[in-house]
Amino acid sequence: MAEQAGYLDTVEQGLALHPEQAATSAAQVDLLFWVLVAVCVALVLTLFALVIGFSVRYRAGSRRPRPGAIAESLGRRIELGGAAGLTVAFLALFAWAGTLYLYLYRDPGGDMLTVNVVAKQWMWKLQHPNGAREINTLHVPTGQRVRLRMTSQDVIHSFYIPAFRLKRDAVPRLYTTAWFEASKPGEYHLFCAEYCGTDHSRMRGKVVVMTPEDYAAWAQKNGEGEGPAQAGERLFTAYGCSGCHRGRGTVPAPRLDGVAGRRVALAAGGTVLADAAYLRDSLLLPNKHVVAGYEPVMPSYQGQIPEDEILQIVTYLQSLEPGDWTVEPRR
Amino acid sequence: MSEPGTHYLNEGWTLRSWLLTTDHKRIAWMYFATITVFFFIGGLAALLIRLELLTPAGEMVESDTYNKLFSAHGIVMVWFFLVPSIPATMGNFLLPLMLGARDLAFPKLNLLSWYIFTLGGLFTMTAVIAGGVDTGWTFYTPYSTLFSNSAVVLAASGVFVVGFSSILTGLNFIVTTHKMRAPGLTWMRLPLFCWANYATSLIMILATPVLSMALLLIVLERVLGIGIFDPELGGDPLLFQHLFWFYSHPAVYIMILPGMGVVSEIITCFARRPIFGYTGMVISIMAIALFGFIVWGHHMFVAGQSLYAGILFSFFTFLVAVPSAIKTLNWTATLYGGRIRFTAPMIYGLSFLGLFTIGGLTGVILASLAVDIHLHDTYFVTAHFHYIMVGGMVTAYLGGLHFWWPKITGRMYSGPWSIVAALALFIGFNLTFFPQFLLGFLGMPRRYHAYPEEFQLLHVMSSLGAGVLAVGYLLPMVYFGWSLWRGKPAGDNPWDATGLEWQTSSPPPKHNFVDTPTVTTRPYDYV
Amino acid sequence: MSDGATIASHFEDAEQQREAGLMGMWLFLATELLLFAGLFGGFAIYRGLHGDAFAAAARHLDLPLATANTVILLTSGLSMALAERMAHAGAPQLARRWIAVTVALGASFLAIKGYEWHHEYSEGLMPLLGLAFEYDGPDAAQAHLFFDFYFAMTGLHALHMLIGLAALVLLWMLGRPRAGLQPDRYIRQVQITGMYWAFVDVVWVFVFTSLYLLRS
Amino acid sequence: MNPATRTLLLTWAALLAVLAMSVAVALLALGPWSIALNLGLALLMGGLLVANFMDLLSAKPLIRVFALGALLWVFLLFVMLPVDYLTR
Repeated sequence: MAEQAGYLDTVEQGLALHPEQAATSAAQVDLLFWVLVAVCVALVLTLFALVIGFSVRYRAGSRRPRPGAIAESLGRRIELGGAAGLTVAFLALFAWAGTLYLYLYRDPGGDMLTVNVVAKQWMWKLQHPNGAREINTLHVPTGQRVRLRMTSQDVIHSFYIPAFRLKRDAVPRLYTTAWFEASKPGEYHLFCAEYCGTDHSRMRGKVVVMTPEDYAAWAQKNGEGEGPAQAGERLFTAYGCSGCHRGRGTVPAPRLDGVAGRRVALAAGGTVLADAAYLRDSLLLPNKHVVAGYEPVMPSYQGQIPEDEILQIVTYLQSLEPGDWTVEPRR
Repeated sequence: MSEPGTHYLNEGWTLRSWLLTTDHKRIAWMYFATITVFFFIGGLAALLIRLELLTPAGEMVESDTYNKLFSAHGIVMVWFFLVPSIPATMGNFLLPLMLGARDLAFPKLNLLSWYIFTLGGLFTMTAVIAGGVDTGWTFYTPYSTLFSNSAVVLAASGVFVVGFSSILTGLNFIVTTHKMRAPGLTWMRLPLFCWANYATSLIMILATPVLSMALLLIVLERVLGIGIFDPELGGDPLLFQHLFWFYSHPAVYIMILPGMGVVSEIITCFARRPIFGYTGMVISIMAIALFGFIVWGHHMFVAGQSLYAGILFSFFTFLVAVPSAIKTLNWTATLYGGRIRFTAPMIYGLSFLGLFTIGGLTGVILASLAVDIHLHDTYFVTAHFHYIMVGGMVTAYLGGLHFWWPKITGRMYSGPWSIVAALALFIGFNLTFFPQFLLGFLGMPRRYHAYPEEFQLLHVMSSLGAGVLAVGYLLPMVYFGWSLWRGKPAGDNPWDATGLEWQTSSPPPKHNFVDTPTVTTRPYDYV
Repeated sequence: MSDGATIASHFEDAEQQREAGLMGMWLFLATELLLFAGLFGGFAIYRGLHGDAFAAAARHLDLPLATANTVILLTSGLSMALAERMAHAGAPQLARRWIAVTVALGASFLAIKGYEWHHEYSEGLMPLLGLAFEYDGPDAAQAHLFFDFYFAMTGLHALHMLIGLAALVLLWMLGRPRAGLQPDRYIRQVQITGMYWAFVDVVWVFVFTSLYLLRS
Repeated sequence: MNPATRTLLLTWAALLAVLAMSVAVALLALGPWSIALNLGLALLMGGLLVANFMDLLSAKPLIRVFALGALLWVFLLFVMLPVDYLTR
C-alpha cells in the first residue's frame, strides 16, 4: 500500500451553489451552460403557464365559453412554426457548443507543459516534463497551457477536474489528450468519473494550482533529474531499440529522429501521421504500419513494457528533431 | 358462446388456466405480476443506495456492495421493468382491444415471450444471489470482460435471454397492427397508443439483436476466452460502447414512446378534446423511432471517440429533440378549450407532461458538446434520465394503470386516495431528483459510494425526497388491492371515453368482442 | 385448435393467417439480420484497424474446403426452394423428398465444417478455452483476434444451421403420409422453414466472404 | 420444365458462377480492389438468394418494404459506426 501514499487526497471545500472557475475554459463553458439553462427555463415556464392557465380556465366546472376547435390549417401552421423555431434555436446552440467543444478538446499544439498521465485501478500516476512524479495530485502553474497525455493500463477511467470543467476518459490502448490553462491558485478536486471497479469512489485526488514562481520552485524541488524524455532515451537503449534504429545492427530499420509529427510513407501504400498513437502502435503492433522500404521484421513489445515507460519512449521520440542522431542506421 | 357475466377473469380459476393461457389479457396480468416484483426489487436497491448516500464516508455498506446495488438497480429497472412495463402489460392487454381484434396474431408466441422473460429474470436473480454483478447496467469493457470478479456471465445471459422476449413481443405487435385491425380502422384512425406501441416494436426488433450480440461477445469472452474486446490483442474498448449504445439509446425510446401513447389517450379523454395535430403526433412518433437510432454516440463525447463523430452525433441529437418538443406542444394545445376533469389519471398525465419536458430539455443541455464535457458522468446525467425514465415513463405507467384499471378489472378504486398518490409521486419525485441536477453541476460524479462532504446536504435532500416518492408508489398497491376485493363495479365506460376498448364490457369477455366492431370515425371524437 | 380446423380462432380467414405468419417470419429474419450485423460491424472495424494481420490470418484458413462447403450450402438452398415449389404444387411427398436432400446437404456442410474446426484445433489455431495459440505468422495477437471472430461467426452460423436442420427433420416427419395432414398448414410450414434456410445461406455467403476471401 | 422451377435452377447456376468469380478475385489478390469486388459479389449472391430462394421478388409490397427497412437499419449501423474510426 506504500504506492498509495497519495490515496484520498481530499480538498476541503464548503457547500457552494456554483462550482469554482479555476481555468480559462470554465467561464466559457459556464456562459454556454447558463444560456442553455435560460432557454430551458423559459420554455418550461411557458409550458407550465399554459398548462396551468388552461387547467384553470377550462376546468370542467367553469362556465367560460369554449372556443371551437382550432382549424386544421392553423394547427398545422402552429406545429410547423414551433418546429421551425426550435430547429433554428437548437442549431444555433449546436453550432456554439460544437465550436467550443473543438476548441476545448482539439490539441492546440505549440509549446505546452506536457504531463503524462497513466490511470490504473485505483490511482492516477503523473509525470512532469522535468521528471517530477506524482500520484493522485497534480501541481500546475497558472497562466501556462498544460497538456495531459493520458492512457490507462487496465480499465477505462476518466480524468475529471470540475473546477476546470475538464473531463476526458483514459482508455487502455488509446492515447487521449486534454489541455487547460489554470487561472486561479488553489486546491481543487480531481475525480475519476468513469466507473472503474471496487474503489472507483476513492480514486480521487487534487489539483494544486500555483503561481508560476511557486510552481518553478516546486518543480525544482521535486524534479528527479531525469525527465520522461531522458528516461525514454535510456529505455530506448535498454530495450534494445537503438540497436537497429540507431546503431548499425544486423537488420535495416528506419531512423526515428524527427519522425514524430510527420507523415510516414507506408509499405502498403499511403501515409500515416506519426502521432503518439502511431508511435505506440509501432512498438506494440509493429506490423500494423510497416514503413516503406523496410521488411516487417520488428518483434512486438506487447506485454513487455509498462504503460508509463511506453509513454516515456514516446515522449523521447517526440522530443527529437531531424538530424539529432549523427550515426546512420543501416539501410 | 359465453354466458352473460362470464369474462376473461372468471373463465377458469386453476393455476393451469393461467400458466398455459394464450389469452393476451391473462398474459398481460402475468406480466403485471412479474414486473411489479422486479420493480420492488429494483426499488429496494434504490432505497439502499439513497440510505447509503446519506453520509459522505460510505459507512453503511462496503464499496463492492454499493457497486453491486447500483448495478442491480440499473439492470433490473431497465430490462425487467422499464422496457417491458407498458408494452408487455397495457400494450398486451389493450392493443387487440383497441384494434378490435380477438387476440394478438401469435397468442402462443405471446405466452412464450412471458416464459422467456421469466427465465431471463431467473438468470439475473441467480446472478444477484450468486454474489451480484458489479459492472453497472452498461457492462463496459474491458472492466466487464477482464477485470470484474462478479457474476457477469449470469447477469449478461439474463439480459440476453430477456432480449428475445421483447423481440417476440415487438414482432407480435407489428404483425397484429398490420393484419388484425377491425373493418374501417385505417392507419390514420389508429389511437396514438397503438402508433406508439408500433414504433416501439420496430425499435425492439431492430435494436435488441445488436445488444444481444454485444452481450454474447462478453459472455464468450468470459467463458471461452475469445478476446474481441481485449486491448492487449489490439481490441478496441470503445467498440463495445458503440454496439451497446446502438441498442441502448433507442431503448430510451422503447421506454418513453409507450408512455407518450398512454398520455395521449389520457389527456384527450379528460380534456374532452380531440388530440391537437393527430398527423403531427404520428409523424413525430415515427421520426423519433428513426432518428433515435443515429444519436447513440452522444453517450461517448468524452470517451475517446473522434471529435468529428461527436459533432455528428450531437447534431442528430439536437434534431431528435424537435419531434419530442412538438408532442409536448400538442398535448398542451389539446387542453385549450376543453372541459378538464382532474382525476388521478389526468394528474399523472399532466405530471408526465411537466417532468418529461424538464427531462427532455436537460437532454438538450447534455447534447451540447462543450457543456457535456463537464456534466458527463455526473449526477446531472442521473437526474436527467430519471426525469425521463421515472418522471416520464413510470408516471405514464401509473397513469395508464389508473386509466384502464376499471376496464381491466371491472372495478373502481378510491378517487381521493388515488389523487393523493399521484400528487405524492409528483412532489416526491422532484424532491428526489431536482437536487441531483445541482449536485451534477457542482461536479459530483455518478456511481460514487463515498463523496466529498460538501455534497452531503443535497444528497440528504434527495434521500428524503425518495421517502415521499416511496409513498407515491406504495399507496396504489393498497387501494388497487382494496379495489380488487371490494371495489365498486366500474361499468363498461366509466370515463366516457372513445376507443374500441371501451365499447366492450368490463372486464372484457374471453374473445374481447361479442361482434367484431366497425370503425367509422377518427380517434378521440370528443365533444 | 386441435379439433382439425386449420384457421386459429382469432383469425378471420386463412389468407389473413398465412400473411400474418409470413410477415412474422420476415420480421424475425430482420432481427436475425441485425444480430449478425452487430458481429459483422465489429469485424469490419477490426478489419480496418488490423488489415494486414487479418489478411495474413485469413490465408491460414482452408479455402478449397470452404468453397466446396459454399457450393454444398447453395445447392441445399436450391433443394429447399424446390421443396417449397413442390409443396405449393400440391405434391407434399415430393416436397418431403427434397427436404430429405436438403437435410443431407446441410448435414454434410456441418460435417465438413467440423473437420475444418478440428484441423484448426490440431494446428493450434483455436484460441479458446485457454488452448495454446500457436500462430507462426507476424502479429500473432491480431491473428488471435481474427480467429476469435472466425470461431464466433462460424460457430453462430453453425448453431443456426443446427436449428434449421432440426426444423427440417421435424417437417420431414410431419409430412409423412397420414390422415390428419393439413395441406395448407403444411405449405405454410415448409415456406417459413424454407425462408429461414435461405437466410442461413445468405449469412454464410457473408461469413465466407469476410473470413476466407478478404485475404489481400 | 415449369418456369418457376427453371428460375430456381438458373438462380442456382448464377450463384455458383458468382461464387467462382468471387474466389477468383480473392486469389488474384488485387489489394483494395479485391475487397471491394468481393463485397460487391457477396451482396449480389445475397440478393439472388433473397430475391428467388426467399421469394422476395414475388412477395407483397409490404414485405418488400420490411426487407428494405431491415437493410436500411443495417446501413445505419454500417455508416455511423465507422465515422468514429475513420476520423479518430
